[in-house]
Amino acid sequence: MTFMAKPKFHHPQLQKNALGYTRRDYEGPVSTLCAGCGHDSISAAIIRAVYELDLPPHRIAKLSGIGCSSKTPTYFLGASHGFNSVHGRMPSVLTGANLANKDLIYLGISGDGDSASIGLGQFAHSVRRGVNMVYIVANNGVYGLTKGQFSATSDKGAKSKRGALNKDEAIDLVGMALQLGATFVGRSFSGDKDQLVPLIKAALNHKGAAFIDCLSPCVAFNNHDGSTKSFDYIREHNEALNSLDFITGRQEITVEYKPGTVETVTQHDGSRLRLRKIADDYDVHDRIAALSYMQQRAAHGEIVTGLLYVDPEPQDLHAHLNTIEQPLNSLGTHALVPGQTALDKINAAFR
Amino acid sequence: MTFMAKPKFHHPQLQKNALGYTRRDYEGPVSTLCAGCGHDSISAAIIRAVYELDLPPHRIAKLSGIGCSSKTPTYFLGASHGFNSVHGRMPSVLTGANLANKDLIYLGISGDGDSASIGLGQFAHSVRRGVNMVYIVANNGVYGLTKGQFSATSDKGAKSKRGALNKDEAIDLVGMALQLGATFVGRSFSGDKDQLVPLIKAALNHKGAAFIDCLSPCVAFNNHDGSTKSFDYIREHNEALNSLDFITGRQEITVEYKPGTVETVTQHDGSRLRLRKIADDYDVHDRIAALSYMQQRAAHGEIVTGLLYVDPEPQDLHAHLNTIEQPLNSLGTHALVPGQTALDKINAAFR
Amino acid sequence: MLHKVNTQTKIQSINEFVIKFANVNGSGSASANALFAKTVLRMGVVATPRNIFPSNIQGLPTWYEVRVSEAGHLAARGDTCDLMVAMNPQTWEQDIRSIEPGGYLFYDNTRHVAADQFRNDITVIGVPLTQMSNDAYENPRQRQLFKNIIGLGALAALLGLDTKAIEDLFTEQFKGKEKLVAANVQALHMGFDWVKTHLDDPVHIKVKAANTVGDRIFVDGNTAASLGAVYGGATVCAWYPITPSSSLAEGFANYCAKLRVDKETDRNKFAIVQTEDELASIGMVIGAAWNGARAFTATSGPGISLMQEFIGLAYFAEIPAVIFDVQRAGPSTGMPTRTQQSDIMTCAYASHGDTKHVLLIPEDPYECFEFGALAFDLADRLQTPVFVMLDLEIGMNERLSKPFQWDDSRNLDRGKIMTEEDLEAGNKFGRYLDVDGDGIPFRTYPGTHPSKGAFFTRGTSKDSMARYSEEGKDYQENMERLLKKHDTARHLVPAAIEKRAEKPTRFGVIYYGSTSPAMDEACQLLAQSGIHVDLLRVRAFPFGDEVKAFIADHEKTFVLEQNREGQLRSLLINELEINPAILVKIVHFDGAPITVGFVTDVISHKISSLQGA
Amino acid sequence: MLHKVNTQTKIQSINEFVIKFANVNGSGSASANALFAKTVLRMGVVATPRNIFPSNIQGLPTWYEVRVSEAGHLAARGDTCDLMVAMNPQTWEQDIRSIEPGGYLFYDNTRHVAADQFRNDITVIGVPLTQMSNDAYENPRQRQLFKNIIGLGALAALLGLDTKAIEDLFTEQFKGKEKLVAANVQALHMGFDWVKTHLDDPVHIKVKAANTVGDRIFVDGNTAASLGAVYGGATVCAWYPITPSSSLAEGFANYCAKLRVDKETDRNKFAIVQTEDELASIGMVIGAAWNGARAFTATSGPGISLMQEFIGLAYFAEIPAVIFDVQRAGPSTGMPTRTQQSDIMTCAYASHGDTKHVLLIPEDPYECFEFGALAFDLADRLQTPVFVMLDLEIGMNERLSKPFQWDDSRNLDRGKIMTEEDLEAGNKFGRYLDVDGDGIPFRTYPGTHPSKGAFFTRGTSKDSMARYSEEGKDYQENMERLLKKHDTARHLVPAAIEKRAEKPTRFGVIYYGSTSPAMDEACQLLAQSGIHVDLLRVRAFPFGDEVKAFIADHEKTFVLEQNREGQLRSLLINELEINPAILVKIVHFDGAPITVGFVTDVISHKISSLQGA
Ligand SMILES: Cc1ncc(C[n+]2csc(CCOP(=O)(O)OP(=O)(O)O)c2C)c(N)n1
Ligand SMILES: Cc1ncc(C[n+]2csc(CCOP(=O)(O)OP(=O)(O)O)c2C)c(N)n1
Ligand code: SF4
Ligand code: SF4
Ligand SMILES: [Mg+2]
Ligand SMILES: [Mg+2]
Repeated sequence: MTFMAKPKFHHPQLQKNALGYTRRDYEGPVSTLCAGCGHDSISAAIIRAVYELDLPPHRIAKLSGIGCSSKTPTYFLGASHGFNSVHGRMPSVLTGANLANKDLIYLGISGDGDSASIGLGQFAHSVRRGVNMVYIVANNGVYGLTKGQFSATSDKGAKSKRGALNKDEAIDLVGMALQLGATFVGRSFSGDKDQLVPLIKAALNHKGAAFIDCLSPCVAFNNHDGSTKSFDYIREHNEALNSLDFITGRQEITVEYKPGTVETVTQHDGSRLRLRKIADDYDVHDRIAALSYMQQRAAHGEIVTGLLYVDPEPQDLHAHLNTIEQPLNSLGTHALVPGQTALDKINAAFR
Repeated sequence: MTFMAKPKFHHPQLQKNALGYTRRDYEGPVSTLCAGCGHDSISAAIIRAVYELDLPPHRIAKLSGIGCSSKTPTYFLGASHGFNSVHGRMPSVLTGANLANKDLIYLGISGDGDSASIGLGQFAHSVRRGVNMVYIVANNGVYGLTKGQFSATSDKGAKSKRGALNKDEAIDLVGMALQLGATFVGRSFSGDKDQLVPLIKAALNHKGAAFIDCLSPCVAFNNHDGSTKSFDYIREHNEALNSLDFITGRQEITVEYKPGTVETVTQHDGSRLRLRKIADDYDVHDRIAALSYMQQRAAHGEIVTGLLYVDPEPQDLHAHLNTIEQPLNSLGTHALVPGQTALDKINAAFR
Repeated sequence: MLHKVNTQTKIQSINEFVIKFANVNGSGSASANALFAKTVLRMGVVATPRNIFPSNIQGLPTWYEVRVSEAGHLAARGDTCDLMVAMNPQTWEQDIRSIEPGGYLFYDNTRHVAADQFRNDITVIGVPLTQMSNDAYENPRQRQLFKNIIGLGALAALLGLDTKAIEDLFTEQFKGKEKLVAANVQALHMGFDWVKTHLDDPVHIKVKAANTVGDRIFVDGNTAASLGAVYGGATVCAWYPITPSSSLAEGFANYCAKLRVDKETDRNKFAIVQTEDELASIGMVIGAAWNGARAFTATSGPGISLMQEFIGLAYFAEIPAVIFDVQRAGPSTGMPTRTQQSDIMTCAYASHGDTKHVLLIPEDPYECFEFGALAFDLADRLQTPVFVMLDLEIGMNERLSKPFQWDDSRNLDRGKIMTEEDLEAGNKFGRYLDVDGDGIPFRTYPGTHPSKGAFFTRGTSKDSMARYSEEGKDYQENMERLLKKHDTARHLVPAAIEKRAEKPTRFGVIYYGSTSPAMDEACQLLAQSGIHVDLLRVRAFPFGDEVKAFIADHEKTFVLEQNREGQLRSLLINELEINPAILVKIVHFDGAPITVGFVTDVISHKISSLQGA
Repeated sequence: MLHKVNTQTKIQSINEFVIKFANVNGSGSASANALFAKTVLRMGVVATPRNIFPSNIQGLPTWYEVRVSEAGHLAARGDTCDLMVAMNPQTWEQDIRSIEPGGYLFYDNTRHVAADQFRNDITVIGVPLTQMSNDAYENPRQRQLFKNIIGLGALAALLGLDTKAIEDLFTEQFKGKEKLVAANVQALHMGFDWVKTHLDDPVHIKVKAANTVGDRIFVDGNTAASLGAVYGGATVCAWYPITPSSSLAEGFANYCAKLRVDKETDRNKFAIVQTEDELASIGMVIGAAWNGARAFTATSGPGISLMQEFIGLAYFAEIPAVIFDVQRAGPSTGMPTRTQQSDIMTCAYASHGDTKHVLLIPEDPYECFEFGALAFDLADRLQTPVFVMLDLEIGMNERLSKPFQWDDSRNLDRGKIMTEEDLEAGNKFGRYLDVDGDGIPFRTYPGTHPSKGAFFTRGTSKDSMARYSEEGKDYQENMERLLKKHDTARHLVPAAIEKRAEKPTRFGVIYYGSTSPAMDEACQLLAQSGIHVDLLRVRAFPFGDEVKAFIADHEKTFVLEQNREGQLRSLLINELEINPAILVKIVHFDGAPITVGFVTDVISHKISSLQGA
């Protein structure tokens, strides 16, 4: 059960990537989460993904809300700037940061309470604006940090640790993201690194609103019988749609697969997503079909995971706003201040 | 074009309904909205629906947020208590009111800015909790009261009066409501009383979260060419799914239809919704299919209207909370205050 | 037709009067009204208009009040006018009531008005505007629009306006649409000629060309502030529509489209997002500012309330954020189209916990521009939220103002930024280290350096190296440094401006923002009646030493404000440790702009009762 | 084994000492710690515990400090303890440092600790807890849990605790699970016997049975407040989890489940909704209260910030709403598990525009219950939001308190409600008419009468008949009536409580809330050293006349609070028009509860410097 272990790597820590960084350069201070918390596995997956993509850690900005999940950015990519903002509002802070400097990679980490309860509006609006980001919800169906209340992703009928039954309809963030126009939508499980790491890599290379709902059991408050977000429950109900290889523009494809079982999606930047399909008839480019497939399977109690939808030619908010190539935060007096001559004309117009 | 007219009735005002009220008893002070505003037609439809259902006006509570749409409760049902709350927060105020007294009928009026922008979270959560209410969004795709900015229901590519193009994905509140578990979902058009009035009547008799997205053109700021919420555009793209007769438990069904063309849905209270189907294969009880039908048609530029989904056996929030029959606001000292004897026991437990 | 209704001595005046247009909103009267004010200005006479409008789009009463004053007074004079242009039957009675004895009523007499609907002590001028317009035009929209222009022509004849100036304005307005110019000129003369033909110069109020306007510009504060934001180097604007602030953000968009589009690529050097609500607006501003862009939002009271949590974050995490608060009458939704200065306390102490914020308080469009730009320098230097406190009165009314000025040698002051070079050079970086003793630490922008200078920003407590800490000592040191920083701010914000009375006096008056023209004029009037007061116009919080000194210098200081509680007075007492007994609260808070009449009366009363005592 | 490390004169004490348990959170130590405190109480000796815990779930340091005091002192004594139970290697150094000279260190010596890790001036008692537990138990969970009980047994032997009392507590705790009782008893004696066998009574601090507890109860303030809400007739609770307030809402749910389920139908006479955020919580409270139910929410600083807009609505639309604010260290997320009194200003003046709110400030669980119930009567009578200001220190720590009391003849006071009968009888109803001259109008519940009494509630301005109005006069009258209402509140809220010094004095101290035990004890200590101060404990805002009188009675009054700004002092100055010079600010704001040591020192210093001057 590797997913239960604290993020300890079996690989030698000091092997260097193309940039000359070791994996340690992508780590952060020791986590203060509970031993076995799913969130730590997500951190580990992020570290691996960024390391393997040869991204310089300081070119990533990590942003989060409040919650155990939102604490995790402290524990990975110690050389990146991070922002632990306020509860439910990471999306707006991330959007603003992105507006200021389009050249960094924006990684937003949130929880199910943070995104589906208090933050639902900001989640929805950041997605529909097409902010270029990777938005990961570490979804445990519970409020970890405040000690075990139901969150809005708790399934109807799920039982709390104290025995209460949830009566409200669950919010399915994947369904929402699909409806709201996210251009990359995936779901995964903190316990399944093989699926999660390439998904994060693909999302990091996606130039639009990429959303990943990552089931991430809370061992302290939501890992009991009757929970639908426990390790056991997820493993039993997980239905992987596809499995993914992420291939950067530089890499060559070596292994060959039988036709039909593999689909290659080429992204704008030349990187490729190679999908080994498990559910044959699933079309990863059909948003509407994806949504109804999700819902049908959910009605049968299945948790569909994998890459659910991708638009290889997304448009992001900067494209909508037609901003210049240069990051806005790098513009100085000369570029920004029109000066007295312009002001004279303006004054004249007011006479 | 009756829908352009101010709410003036051709029927004699003074005809009495079963309760002995005339239609005038359901009216309010004169509207201060723009002449021709779609919202006034919705008010008129509400007046007619409540009158025809023989509901005593004072047993209805009208609640709203802020906006032109949210002003309308002042202009209908003058004998009802009303609450014009704050922007985007009608749903929580309504939920609280409903908790206090389950015996009134709760009519929530909102706008697209009010519900899809600032109020998206409250909209979503009130729906998923199953609050027994009729939630009507007067949807004009624009901020009327603040003079014409895009709202979150403006379609991608829609043109503002000043010529700006909307770049964000539109939020489809009907799609949201379906996903979030609303037990009654309809869409209509302020210009189509024949469709709207029975829909409101059916919603008023529905004992759960009933949502109606009512397209309601803003003649001041969003009725131009290039708008997808203008009178002309809506009329041209309107695809009615079904037409509805609402029959209370008391009434007899007289007219007979050919089998197959009509479906009768009997609600919990004995009232019946008689749907004359236009789209044959549409199943009004299949939430998932409804959602994907909506989206498919929307992708083809069609605005599907009618009763989109109904659960004839809904459960509401009070059922979830297992509250007593009596309204909570009617309980007095005796019912609520346990007294010193109970306190003695409690004190003892703390020693 | 002219009703001569028992006319008393008529008001006689050249270039000193108040005219008020009573209209229905959405009826197209606004542009004719604006033409009136501009014509007077073009004639070299100061004119100050005020819109009084309802919170609705169409069909309710609105007024446009213009103070014409060769002496240069910009304030609302009082509740009355000298000439009422009564075009709205809904408000007829109150409109008639508000005319000064001896004043004038101008109305459309197409519809018959019974004699008992008038007053005996005013001169009534009826002109058949609707009839003329209906006779001349077919199209209902034209009839409506030209009726207003015919009316303007009639007024021009009555008051002696320069029709040439009006015609010039048409030409400028409809540049390239010559037909429209001609049509308007025709309508104008229709009204003008009717008066000349039918009436015998009944109005003894006149506008005469003069030379009191100078190089001043005629602009509203929101537009000025938005231009300030352009000059202040703002690149990110995140806003949510709300009266009376929307035109500030919209103004920014307009200016950016003109001044900030890269010529070569046709792409934008700015990003403006209309957000889903105010929480998102301030969140984006904070995110952008954290990431090194200058960012702002514009809002009004309800937005300020919604932003509270985020404002506390910006304070504690030390993020520059500029917030324009165009104040309106509160609490709650209050009166969205009425003016007030009632967010002072809420902004100064915004958010839970111990906080204190910087406020800039402009008096007019000129300062809206100036402070609008300055706010960004201050926010960057102080790494904290800065509020620019406008109000509806300043923000949404055009008024004369000094022309905008810019020092081309001025650079954006980005404050204490540690760059890649600094880090490379081995400069010690600790995000919350008070290296200079002014409470202001250095910051780095995200992405600066591959291995140095990264830190974690949070709303929780931390040590000086930005590490999470729940240690009481770390917390307290940090909170005390923030106080020191606030004290540093005292020396950076615009100082209060003092105007000494001609004669020595025991009495001072402190005032701010849109109260300024009423106070200035009242001060003159009071001086004329022998009452002298020294004035201090506060322009920022925290208060500089000059404010404390001014109060110490006077036996009593009146604090004049447009809110119920006397909010600035509370701030003064609380922050400067002033004995409340020497600060006399004077408040005006009914949502109308404060008038000269009010200020003069209340100060003379207070002083005479103090002197009596 | 006992390390005898150059022991100085050992601290000797019976029933007066501080013991501190240093643990790792999530390690199951909490229940053994609580048993310790309860045992002392069962022995009739006052014990006051405090949890110092991190904002995390597992693995970080936590402390449990217990003040044992036969004299009855409940306050935190200071930063040191007499006996440290050091079970957390992470904090070993700071834990050792915090022991008083001559004090004691109790630790688990299973793992060897080098001699230089100790101090020379303390007595060190090592007990092989882990080893004993591992020897006795197989299961890792049992090993962990019973280690704590073995430790308790060892302490019992060292301090002379009554093992019978502990055994009774086991029996009560595990009622019906006799096996567990036996197992715990066994573990207890394992520790007890080890000490008796291996050590020769090294600890000279003892607990001896006494009779100082009386009929007092041991309970935390959040639980007490939640019970107050039950007795106050609250039926609707809408809340969003946030430390340190969650246990208040959860307590309400527990009591409702016990006391408010209809016997016959098994259905609930209450509705509790865990909302999606604080905006929804307060929105639901307002909706429910508008509709005639008693409703409340519980939150902390960040929630208060988010509720600002809605609070303004409730103020202006005059809707009763009860808000429990369990304060924590701000600003922003601050220190969520540390205590402070720093939301006083934010709550008193919550929301934009001119507002003023009612605050109740309990000192202990007894008043949490009392004010918790009273808040609902006051909110209904005043038709306005009422805040109950707890803090983490009161809310989340159990402490001794008078037993709860209820007058069974008391009825819920629903305030001025016009009923169907009243309307039928033709009583004139105008929602905002000040019929009684106290500023409080009548209201009707929705659905009251078929044709009378309906009105429209809004956050915009209105006339006294609740009709929308943008008239300055209507607005101003309404705002002035709200001020009158606030003045009426002065007479309804709990009065401040004065304690005169034994000797006449020029000095007063004003304090409130959780500062109370530290102040009380410090007052005794000061008196012993000849320093006399009169005390006034403020229990509510607006302030009654007694507060003004108290200040007037003293040359200087110290205002003692747990925030940086001296927020209550600001309120006093501002609302009572007090000269700041006579109110001396004393603040303690590092997030730890204020201590007797701090209060004694600071007051004696201030007074001696004042007397020197
Ligand atoms: C405005 C506000 N309200 C409430 C809280 C308290 N709070 C902290 S974390 C949290 C829930 C976190 O849940 P989730 O996002 O699911 O994260 P998890 O801990 O489960 O990973 C809450 C309610 C807060 N910090 N701020
Ligand atoms: C907190 C807050 N922000 C902004 C506003 C300003 N405002 C009033 S109505 C409105 C938009 C209304 O749009 P919509 O709900 O679509 O109603 P419509 O006028 O189009 O019917 C806005 C932004 C406000 N009243 N409160
Ligand atoms: S409480 Fe749950 S979510 Fe939080 S750290 Fe522990 S296991 Fe993870
Ligand atoms: S502005 Fe638009 S929405 Fe508002 S009243 Fe006029 S037409 Fe209706
Ligand atoms: Mg969670
Ligand atoms: Mg709208």
